[in-house]
This record gives sequence, C-alpha cells and structure tokens, in this order.
Amino acid sequence: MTRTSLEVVQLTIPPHPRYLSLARLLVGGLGAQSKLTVEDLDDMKVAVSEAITNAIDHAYEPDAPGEIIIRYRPSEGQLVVEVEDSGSGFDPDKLDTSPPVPDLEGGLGLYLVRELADQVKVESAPGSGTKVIITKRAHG
Amino acid sequence: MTRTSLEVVQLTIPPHPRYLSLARLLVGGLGAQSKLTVEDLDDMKVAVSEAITNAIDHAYEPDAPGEIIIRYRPSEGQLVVEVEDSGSGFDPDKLDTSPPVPDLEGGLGLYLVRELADQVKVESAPGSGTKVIITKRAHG
Amino acid sequence: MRISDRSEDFLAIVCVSGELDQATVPELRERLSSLLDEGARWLLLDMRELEFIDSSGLGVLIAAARRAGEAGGELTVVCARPNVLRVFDISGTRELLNLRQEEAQARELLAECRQRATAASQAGDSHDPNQP
Amino acid sequence: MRISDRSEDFLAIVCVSGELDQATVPELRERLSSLLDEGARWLLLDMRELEFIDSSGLGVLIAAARRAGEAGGELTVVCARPNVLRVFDISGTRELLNLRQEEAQARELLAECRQRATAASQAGDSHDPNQP
Ligand SMILES: Nc1ncnc2c1ncn2[C@@H]1O[C@H](COP(=O)(O)OP(=O)(O)O)[C@@H](O)[C@H]1O
Ligand SMILES: Nc1ncnc2c1ncn2[C@@H]1O[C@H](COP(=O)(O)OP(=O)(O)O)[C@@H](O)[C@H]1O
Repeated sequence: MTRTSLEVVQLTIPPHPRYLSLARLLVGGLGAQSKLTVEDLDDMKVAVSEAITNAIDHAYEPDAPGEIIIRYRPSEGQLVVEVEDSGSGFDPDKLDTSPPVPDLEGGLGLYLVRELADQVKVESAPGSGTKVIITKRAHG
Repeated sequence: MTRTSLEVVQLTIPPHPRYLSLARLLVGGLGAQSKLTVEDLDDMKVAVSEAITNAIDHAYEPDAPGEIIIRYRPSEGQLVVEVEDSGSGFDPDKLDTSPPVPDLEGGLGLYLVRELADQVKVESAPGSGTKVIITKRAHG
Repeated sequence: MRISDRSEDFLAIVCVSGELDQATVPELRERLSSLLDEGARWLLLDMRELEFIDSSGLGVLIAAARRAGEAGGELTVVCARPNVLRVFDISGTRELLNLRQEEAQARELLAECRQRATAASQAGDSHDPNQP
Repeated sequence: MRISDRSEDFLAIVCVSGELDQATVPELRERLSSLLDEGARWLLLDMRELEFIDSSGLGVLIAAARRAGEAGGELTVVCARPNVLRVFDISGTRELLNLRQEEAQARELLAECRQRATAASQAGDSHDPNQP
C-alpha cells in the first residue's frame, strides 16, 4: 500500500456493467464537496458511465478478468475523474471526433463525454491500456 | 495494476471523515446484488463506518497522509467488507470485548461492529496496520 | 430499472423507470424486441420516471425506432427530467425518437401518424386496384 | 446533516436530520455546547429525520446528556426510524438518553422532570431555610 498526500478517492471494479452505478454514486457523493451543481453532477455521471462502458466493451475480452480504476480528485470548484483500464488500448488520433450520425447505434460514447465535460484527455495506445481524464467545473 | 478474477470492488480513501459516507453508499449499492435486506444493509453501514472511523482516529496521526482501503466482496446471500489501514496497528488480544458502559463516550466502536455483523475478524499488530473483516449474511 | 408494458387501442405503451445503462439495457432490448416480434409498431415509451440514460440506452431506443419505422409504424419517447432530456439533446436524437414532454402529445403524434399511414394505404388501394 | 434549534417555554428543541457520523459530529457538538453554555438544561433532540447514526454520534449525545444532568436538567431524544433505534438499543443507551418515539412523550417527560426538580428545590427550601 503506497501512501499519498493527494486527496484522491479511488474505486476499482471488475469490467462488468453491474458496477457502473457505483461509480455514479461516488460522483454524486463527492460532488457536494466540490460545489458542483446538480446539473454539473448529472453531466459528470453520464461522462463517467460512458468512459467505463467503453473500458468494459472495448478494453477486455468478454468475461476476461481485468480491472477498471476510477480516480476522483475533488477540489472546491471542480471534480476531475480518471477512468483507467489496462486492456487493449487504441490510437486516440484515429478517433472520429465529428458529431455522430444520430441514427447509428455506436460511436456516441466519447462524443457525449466531450460535450458534457469541460475538458477531456484520452491517453491510450494499442497494447498499453487507456486512461480518460474528465474535468467538470462548477458552473453554479 | 494487477489482474484478479475475484469479484472485488475496492474503495481507497484518505483518512478523513468526509469520505465515510462514500463507503456507506457502496454498501447500499452492492447490497441489492447480495440480496441483503434493507435491515441487513443498515447494520452493515454502521459496522463499516465504525471500522473506518477507528482507522481515521487511531491508525494515523491527525492530518498525516495515509490510505484506508475498503474491499467489498458481494456474493449472493452475503456481503463481506474488509477495512484495511497501514497505520499504527494494535494488539487485538488486549481488546476489552465486554459490553461497554453506556455512559462512557468511548469503546463502543468495535462492540457495535461485533453486535451488528454475523462475523468479525480483526487482524492487527503494533506497527503493521489493521485489517477488519466484516461479514453480513442475508436474513431475508 | 423497472419496465412495465400494456397495450391500449393500437398502442404499445412501455413504462421505463430507474436507471438505463449497460447493466439494464439488455432487459429493455429484449422487451422491445418481443413487442415488435409480436407485431407492435406504434410504441409509446413513457420515460418520465427514468432517472438516468447514457449512450447504451440511446442505442436500444434508436434500434427500436428503426424497427418500428420499418414495420410502417413509429416510436415516441415521453420524457421530462432535465438530465435525461439533455442526453437526448446533445446526442441529436430528439427528432429521430419523436421526443415529447407530455404523454398526450405523444399519443396525438402516434394517432396522426397512424391516420396518415392508413389514408396513404387506402389512397394507394384506390389508385392502384391491382395491388393486394 | 442539518441542525436547527428553537427555544419553547423552558425547552431547547434541536432538530437533527441527515447523517450523523464523524464528519458531522463536530457541528452538533458545538451547537449543543453553545446551548448548554447559554444555560439550556432541558433539551429535546428531535431525531425523527435522522437517517444514520454511529458511535461517534452516540458520543456527542452521551456527553450532552451528562452536562444537562449536571446542570440539574435532562436530555431526551425523539427517534422513530428502525435503523437509528437499533443503534440506541444495541449500545444500551436508550435509558440514558431518555429515548422516546413521539415528541409528545418527550415533552411530557421533560415537563415531569422539571416539575419534580422544582418541587424538590422548593421542598429543600422549606426544610432548610438556611440554604439560599
Ligand atoms: N477503453 C477503451 N479501450 C479500448 N478501445 C477504446 C476504449 N475507449 C474507446 N475505445 C475505442 O474508441 C472507439 C470510439 O468509442 P465511442 O465513441 O465511445 O463509441 P462506441 O463505444 O460506441 O464504439 C471505440 O469503438 C473503441 O474502438
Ligand atoms: N484501525 C485501528 N488502528 C489502530 N488502533 C485501533 C484501530 N481500531 C481499533 N483500535 C484500537 O482499539 C480500541 C477500541 O476501539 P473501539 O472499540 O472502536 O473504541 P474507540 O474507538 O471508541 O476507542 C481503540 O481505542 C484503539 O486503541
């Protein structure tokens, strides 16, 4: 166990959708401390769900073991959430960042994250996992 | 990041009371999956709060850095929660396990944990941190 | 998430409450598929009690809307919670899913669409008596 | 946790709702201390809307009850939620904290105790006229 002086809350879940709602509960629980409005928190809940769903769908083979780590860094005025997996990874430069066609079922996830967050950073490379860093500021 | 095939949800928090309620939120969120009744979950929430409060109060010096790790192992019919710190530790054999005098303010914590849980294991030694393992079975 | 459905006149009404994410999407997908398999094509999804939706939830709705359209019908969604409305807005799916904020408006829309479809097929019949 | 207080007749009534744990205990401890410092000694703690309590919450209540008693008064707790009642029961603090499930019972108890205290001090006065 390493010690850290940063105020980080970390949640580690298996790559299964049944744990998605836990990650959202913590967004709600930490949001009050960050002075985010209810609307800000609702946006963050969707963004975090999308990033975790991507890790569940794309990072690991179905039913393969694995972990998804969600780090929450609350501070007054903003909440930063990192979603990290150690799965397949991908080349973020090849992502299509244009608005998705609304009648297609896929490709909406990261687009929603970008629209709902104030800042999004995707760190990934084939073979070395993915880290998505989402920042939401208080707009009160 | 190590991979594990066990279904464990892990929460890591700094030793500060403001994160207590997060640990309880996860008890509530995982309880449904374990088929625990509302009453069982309420008991578990108190037990988990007590164990974490002890780690905050006794494991680390005030305002010193440190981590408290809470592991949730939900399965059908029971929920096991481990509360682990890497702080001062103590000798569990020297614990007074008799019912506390109700008009004293201290010494209630572990007594409540024992009364509210189905099984409690305390692993600790001076200098090597503490792990409290709490099991609550569904009494539906 | 909780789902309940009932048929009323020509409508299939499906109420969805709670949270719709990757964990609960499969159940809704199955329910909508069964209804469509059984011939339902005028679907009213009452999501006024839905507390959360993300892109996996949108995916099921989009797929069901497409199937209803292919069967000559239409799907509408009733939704009023700001956080859920916002996800429809940002994803640009409001029109595709015929989003309405009140149930009466959704019923009206489906009734109109059905009338138009009936009229069109009757007009088709009279203009082309050789069609079955 | 939210706290509000008001004085009514001889009573100090403190309403505590939400969750009472190590994070929120300091605020309640301060509020009760101020009230006791200001001379309040008949305390009615309305905890009917309290959703959670643990041993750190019990600690504040026990300390306040002791101070009220030392000042010749009494503290009562009104509580009805089963999960909160259970913590009082298991800790054996029901009697010490004069737990009641209805506000009227708590008021009655405090009124009686006060009457008895007044009678005793008057009786004391008449039997021992040398006392001030
Ligand atoms: N955590 C991840 N691990 C591996 N690949 C990912 C991850 N997140 C996103 N991707 C890749 O980025 C693509 C776009 O993601 P997204 O916009 O969420 O759409 P969708 O998930 O619907 O395909 C995915 O199809 C996948 O190839
Ligand atoms: N995580 C811990 N780290 C170090 N000491 C602990 C820990 N948990 C419990 N203890 C020791 O056990 C004692 C009894 O704990 P408890 O029954 O909860 O009562 P209280 O916390 O009110 O003293 C504490 O006073 C402390 O000395």
